[in-house]
Amino acid sequence: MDPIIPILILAIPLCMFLVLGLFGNKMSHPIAGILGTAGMGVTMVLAYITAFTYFFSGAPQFIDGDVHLQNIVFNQDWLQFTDSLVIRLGFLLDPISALMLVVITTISFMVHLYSNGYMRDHHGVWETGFQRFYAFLSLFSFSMLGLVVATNIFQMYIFWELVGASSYLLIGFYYTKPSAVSASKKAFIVTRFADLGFLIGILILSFYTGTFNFTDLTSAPVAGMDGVYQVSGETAAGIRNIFQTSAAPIFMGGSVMTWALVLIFMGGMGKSAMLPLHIWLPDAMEGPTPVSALIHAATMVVAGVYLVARLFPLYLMEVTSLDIIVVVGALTALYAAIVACTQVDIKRVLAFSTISQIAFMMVSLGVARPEFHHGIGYMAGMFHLFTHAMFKALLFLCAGALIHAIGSNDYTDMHGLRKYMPVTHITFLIGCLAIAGIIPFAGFFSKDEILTACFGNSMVWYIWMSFVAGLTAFYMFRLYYLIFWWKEHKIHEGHHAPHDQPWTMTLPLVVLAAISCVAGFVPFGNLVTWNGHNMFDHVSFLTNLENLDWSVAVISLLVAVAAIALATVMYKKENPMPERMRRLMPNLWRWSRNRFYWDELYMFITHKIIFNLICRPIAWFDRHIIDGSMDGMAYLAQRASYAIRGLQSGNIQMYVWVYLIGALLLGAVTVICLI
Amino acid sequence: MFSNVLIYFVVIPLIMLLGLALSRNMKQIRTVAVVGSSALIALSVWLLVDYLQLRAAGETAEMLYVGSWAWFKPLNINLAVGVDGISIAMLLLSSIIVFAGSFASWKIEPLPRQFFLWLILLSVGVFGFFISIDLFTMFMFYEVALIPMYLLIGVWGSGNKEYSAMKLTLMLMGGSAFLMLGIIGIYYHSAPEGGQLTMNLLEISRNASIDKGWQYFLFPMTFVGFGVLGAMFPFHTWSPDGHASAPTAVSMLHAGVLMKLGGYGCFRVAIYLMPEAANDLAWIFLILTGISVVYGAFSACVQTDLKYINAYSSVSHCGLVLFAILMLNTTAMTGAIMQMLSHGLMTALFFALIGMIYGRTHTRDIRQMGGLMKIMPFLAVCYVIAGMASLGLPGLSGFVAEMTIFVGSFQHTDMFHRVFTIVACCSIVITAVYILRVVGKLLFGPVQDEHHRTLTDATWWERLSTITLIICVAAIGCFPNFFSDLIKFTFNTSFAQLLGMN
Amino acid sequence: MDYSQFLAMKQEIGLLVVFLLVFLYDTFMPRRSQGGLSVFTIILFAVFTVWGFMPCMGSCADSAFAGMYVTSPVMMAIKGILNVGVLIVLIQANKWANSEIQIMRRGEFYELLLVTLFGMYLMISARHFLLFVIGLEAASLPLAAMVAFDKNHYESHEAAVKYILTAVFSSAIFMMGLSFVYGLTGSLYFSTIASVVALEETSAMLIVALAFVVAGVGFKLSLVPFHLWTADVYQGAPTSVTSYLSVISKGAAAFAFLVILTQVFGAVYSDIWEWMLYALVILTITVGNLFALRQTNMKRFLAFSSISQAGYIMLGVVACNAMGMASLMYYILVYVFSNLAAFGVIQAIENKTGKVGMADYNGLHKTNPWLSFTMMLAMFSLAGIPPFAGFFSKFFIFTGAIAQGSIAIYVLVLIALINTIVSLFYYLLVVKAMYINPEQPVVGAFRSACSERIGMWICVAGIIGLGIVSCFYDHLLELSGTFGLF
Amino acid sequence: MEITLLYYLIPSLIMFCCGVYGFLTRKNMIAILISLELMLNAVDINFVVFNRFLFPGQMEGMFFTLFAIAIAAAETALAIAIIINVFRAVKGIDVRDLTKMKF
Repeated sequence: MDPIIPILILAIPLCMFLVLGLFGNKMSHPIAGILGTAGMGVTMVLAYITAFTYFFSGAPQFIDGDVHLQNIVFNQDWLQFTDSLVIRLGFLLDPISALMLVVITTISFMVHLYSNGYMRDHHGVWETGFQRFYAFLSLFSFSMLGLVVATNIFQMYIFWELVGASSYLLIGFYYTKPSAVSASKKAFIVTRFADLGFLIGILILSFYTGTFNFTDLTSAPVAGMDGVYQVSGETAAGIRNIFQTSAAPIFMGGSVMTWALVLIFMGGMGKSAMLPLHIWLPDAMEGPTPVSALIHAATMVVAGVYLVARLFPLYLMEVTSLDIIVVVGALTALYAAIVACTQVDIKRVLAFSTISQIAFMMVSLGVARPEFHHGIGYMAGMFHLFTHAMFKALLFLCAGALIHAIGSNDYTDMHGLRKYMPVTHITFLIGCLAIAGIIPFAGFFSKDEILTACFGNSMVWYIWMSFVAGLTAFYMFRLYYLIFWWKEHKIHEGHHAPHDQPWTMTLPLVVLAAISCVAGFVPFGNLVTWNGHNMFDHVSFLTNLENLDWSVAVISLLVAVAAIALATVMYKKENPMPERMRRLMPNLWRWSRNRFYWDELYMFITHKIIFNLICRPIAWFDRHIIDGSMDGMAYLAQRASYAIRGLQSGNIQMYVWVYLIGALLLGAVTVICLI
Repeated sequence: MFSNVLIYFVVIPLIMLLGLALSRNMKQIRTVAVVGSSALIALSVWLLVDYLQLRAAGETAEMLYVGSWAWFKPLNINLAVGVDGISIAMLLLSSIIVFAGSFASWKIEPLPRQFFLWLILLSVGVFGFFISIDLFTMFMFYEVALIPMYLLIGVWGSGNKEYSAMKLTLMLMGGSAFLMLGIIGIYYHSAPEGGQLTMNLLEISRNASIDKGWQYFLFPMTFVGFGVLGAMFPFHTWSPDGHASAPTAVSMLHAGVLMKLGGYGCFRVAIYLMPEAANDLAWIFLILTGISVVYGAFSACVQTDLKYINAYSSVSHCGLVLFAILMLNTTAMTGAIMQMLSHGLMTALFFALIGMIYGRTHTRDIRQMGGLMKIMPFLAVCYVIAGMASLGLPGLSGFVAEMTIFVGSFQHTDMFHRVFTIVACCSIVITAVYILRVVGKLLFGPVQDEHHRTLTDATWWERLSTITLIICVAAIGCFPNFFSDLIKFTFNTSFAQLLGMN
Repeated sequence: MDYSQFLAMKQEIGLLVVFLLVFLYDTFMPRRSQGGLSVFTIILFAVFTVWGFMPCMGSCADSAFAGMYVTSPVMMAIKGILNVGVLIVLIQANKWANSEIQIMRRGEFYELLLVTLFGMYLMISARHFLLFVIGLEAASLPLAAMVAFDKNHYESHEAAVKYILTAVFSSAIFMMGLSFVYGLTGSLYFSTIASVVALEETSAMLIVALAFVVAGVGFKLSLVPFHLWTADVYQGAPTSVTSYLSVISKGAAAFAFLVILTQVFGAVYSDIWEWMLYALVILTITVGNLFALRQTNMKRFLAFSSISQAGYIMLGVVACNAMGMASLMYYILVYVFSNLAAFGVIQAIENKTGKVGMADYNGLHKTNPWLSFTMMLAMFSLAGIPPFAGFFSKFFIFTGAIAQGSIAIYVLVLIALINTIVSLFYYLLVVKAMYINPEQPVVGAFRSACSERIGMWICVAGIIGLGIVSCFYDHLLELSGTFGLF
Repeated sequence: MEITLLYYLIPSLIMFCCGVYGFLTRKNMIAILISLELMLNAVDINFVVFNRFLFPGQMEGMFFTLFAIAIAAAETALAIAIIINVFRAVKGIDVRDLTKMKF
């Protein structure tokens, strides 16, 4: 493949960032908006071309029979550490990166478009910093694209940091708002902490394997073609052998390789907001809503999933690490789902829903085993990543439209909006159906396959995740009803009635809703599998439907429908039932409403323990003990100076006395020492 | 003598001194400063290009442009100069910071002429130090660079300046006392029994005649001696006070260049000449520098004075330099040098910005400031960039340097070293904490003090100063391989023997 | 009698001629020509100084009086160094000597000064203790008169009493020591004593004798604990005399000390006096520094500073080798310039305003930039800051000491080096007073006298040039290689 | 009874110690001066006695004594002159009054 297109995919957003960042202030607002959107549009088209070429051109470097290959389009040395450890900036094309290219550019373009409308008020006045906003969006898109096409783990780490930074900048977009500032800070620091684990994991991995390259870790080169690889379990097994022969067999209860992989997964936990590093994501909703849609729902937060998927063959070698992923994912999914049931802020509900859904993907990867349905979990996770990106972005953009119209984040200020904002209503409903897993919307297929994978692994996880899926349906419809139904909307005096937004905002909603309706039919099993092998013999529009495990599907459908029914009963019309439920389980409600006091716990650890018990004592120690001892030496000299000043008493006889004693001592001591 | 290009690194500042002595008004002073520092930049860039060409042409000598002129002949003390990639990197850094510093002190008051005289005298010392390969000349220039600090801080500083200036000078001179003993000791063991004693670094290392027992004595002397200037725990306490009191350009030069003298010296003298002791005793200093790294970062978290924050951050970052040097492998040491470059530039940038902000708000207490992003967007954006560089954002210099250090250090075969590398890694999180804390309080949020609303953004000379530094920071961050190769080549030639033992 | 042996005493005879001419001029010149006395003395002495550096014509003898007196290029060099110092002192003292109060008696000042210098020459060149004692007394007794020179100042008298009484006590101790040496060896010739000492076993009497000798010479050098007179005398004496005392007298004594210890007691170096000197050096440097820390009178401050400098000079003796000797001479040379620069400034200000307190120097740079600049250079040089000469002299004295090679000497040098930090502190205090202290200047702007300025210029030139221009040290090192002491 | 070296040395030592004791204890400066003379004379005795008893063949000790006597005389003269000056200034010759300069 001609590297020009991949280069452009990365270069256009970067250039947009530089142009808008450096000269944005000189541009008018519309031009900046159009420029940014157009740039992203071009990128999207190029990404589509790339993905299409990869999946469907049938070129030998992309596909070998029914196996999708990995192709390094270009790979440029960036920083050479040692002969073998080199950071390269490259472009790795394989099923998951092609998939991610599509997801990122699509959502990003939609968000760019949407922001043209969102980032001004009802009178058409542009937000301050509009150009900056677009610059940061471009920076984010660039970083995210760089992340997914990384050819080596260090390139991934580089862009990993960059997405973190752009997320920081975008969350703190309203920098005069203290809550936004602290949210951005929190997001950065929590993910930084996770990245520390990632970094240490990379160090351990690279120390033993002597390479950063994904292709050296997980794939074998395909003979006869330069830069073309095939995912190979043997290579991963070879890596495991290296660890077993050269590292200590057990280090604190796990093999060194497990530790390395778990530490790397820790980076993913941070970015993907897994328990207990999830606390930054709800706060990150302080950013503008399009940002939440792009970064904190569809793309950046799934980087952790992507990371695990990227190294999946290695994880397979150490099943313990996969089990850890499952446990973390399952706990997170349940936790987030419970919390989502009681939140008032609609963006927070969506945020917790995101956490929960990402946890679904993690669980899916964690339960995947090649023995069961060609590792269906892997495929399902990626599938869910794709569908979730679409419908969650849709939901967020809808939420943005609502917030833009109402001027508040709380559903208590909304209620009964269905008549006023029909487009938003319908698209939101589609989103809800998709996430709830109602056939034939996108979420149904992906979630169903995740549950199948769980089923194949362990009954416990299957029941657990089914329950969470039910909860998902429940809280999403709770949200839906509370926004659009419940009671009549009360229009405050002097306010306009809320209405649908301009086309720049509704168009993305419609497009994403359409995708959410049909995305479930994409035959993922033949596109994205853990080792590139096709799962199905032949492909048609109904492939996914045909290959459904109906026993699982029916149960999950029933669960979803039941949950939706419950939500309908409870929230469609204003009634005291929710209040009664709350009285029924007051403690659970309180804990859930307060997000199980995680924030308070972190506050306690950071402020009370780290700041007050580590930083302050160290600073005090430095000033008073270390510095004090330096000053103390000076003080001692001064004291000594005063102490001996009596020697110089001014009295001649004293002088002579000292002289005499000195001379005699000099003689006497020498005599004693020598004789 | 004057046919050797390196001499001009000292000659140009000396001419500048003369020019300053003769100049009569502010305009002339500025002209001299700007012309001179531009000439220095031009010279160092030319040197870089020429050096690369020579290397490309297959020149494999350890040092290039070597020259040696007898000075104290009976003692075999020479004015010996020579550079390798590392020195060139340092010269480049110094000239850039002198340039930026000149602009940062565009309106220095009072006594501008004297200020520049001392500043340039300081840079004479710095440049002289980096080009010297004779221990005596090196040490002399080292001290020449130290003493102007006293007056620069004492006269033009702020706050508790007399105390800080005295403390800084005495502590640094205390370090150089150990250093002097170390150097004399090295001199007397520089040649095998009966051979001609020498102060020339290259000859000493070639003779390799310092036996192990003496190395154990002399290595700590020299390492601590230079380590004091490199802000090694527990000899770092001059740094917070000194930086807090120093005027802008002096902080820039001091943190940006002078502290690098410490790291450079540690490696060029202590480790280069006494590799065996370095290998055996590294663990002691690894503990100390490891503490520096984490401890400095933790301390920075609770400071409220901008300069204190940055000073502690320097302790942390410079600790990383010494830490990496002690790893004794090519990658880590390359990282150390890159970290010197990176820290030099970004800390100079920080101090420049802090000086500019302080010049406007007249306070450095972050609790009394806020929302400066609205008031002085240019400075604020630059501050954010500096902060991002400091916490290691890819694309800026801090990241490449730190990663090279971490990866390099982790390649060490010894478990102890690897564990300590992980400890040092932790600093990246703490760094993020204090940087974001400052950025959040200082630049973001609502405006704290209504009087600040009337303040103006940067003037053109301030912009020039900061932009120069930012460009350099970004250049290292975006094209690290260029710098890495420049430095690494040196290790591969001159340190092959040294590294062979590891 | 072979009169050609007097040719060996070229410098002594020259100095006597200068003395006589000054004396005659002072005594017999008519009153109206008296005004030229100072200029006459200075020019005459300058000519003598230059002449002293000229190589000896023909083949000069190198000893006289049956070997009681010897000369050698090294001695010529150290005498030359002293001459330069005296010349600067004379130039700087010009203003003071011609002040209203002193003008009547300035002839005596010059004459006494020249006589003491003669005494120092003898100390340096003596190879027999009789000659040495004569030199020592000739160098110290007239100094008492000079210290008492300022008739109108009570401090001057007090200082003189302290000086004369302690000096005589010290010479009594010294001579007691000599008598023991005589009793042990039967001779007062250096060479004879040395050969006997080398042969015989070390006895307690020899050690006590040596301790007394060290004390006697240490008194002149103001080594701790024989130093207590120093501060009071320096403070009380007229500043010109103080500056003379602090550099010339100390320089001569240091060299003489080196000669005695190496020439006479060289055989018992590592047995006895190496350790004595270790103790003395550490005490001297440390105590001198500690006292200097909190002085507020500039002259007293410099007194303690000179005590600690004497400790550094002693490192050259401790080394007991050619390099140590060269470094010692070089140190003296540099010290002459540095200290005299400081005293020059003090004198200029004292002559103008009568103020010598450190607090009076506050803000001096605003009113008298050049004076403060000179003072700063002097302080930096004394503290050993490059590129000023003091750095080089310190470096070489340490290098010379370490050439001795034992671990103990490393420790000694380390202690000395740590002490340099303390000394740096108090030298910087002066700089701080002049440049940093925010108080209003006490001393108003004034133009110092021409002679003072010439003196200071010479000193500044020396401070800057002596180190960077390497030939001085090289020459001294070459000379001391030929000395053949060790 | 044979008069040996010791018979001379002991009185000389006693003289010397008396001199030191006098110096250290007397208030009057003239008395201190006298004490100093005692010390110097003790030294002179030492030299003469050593020469006479141990090295009878030569005259070095004798000559040294001659010179030492002369020097002592000069010292005394000078000291007296200075003490007179002090007396004029403070109207007293108590050595303990002379402590204006100290520390």
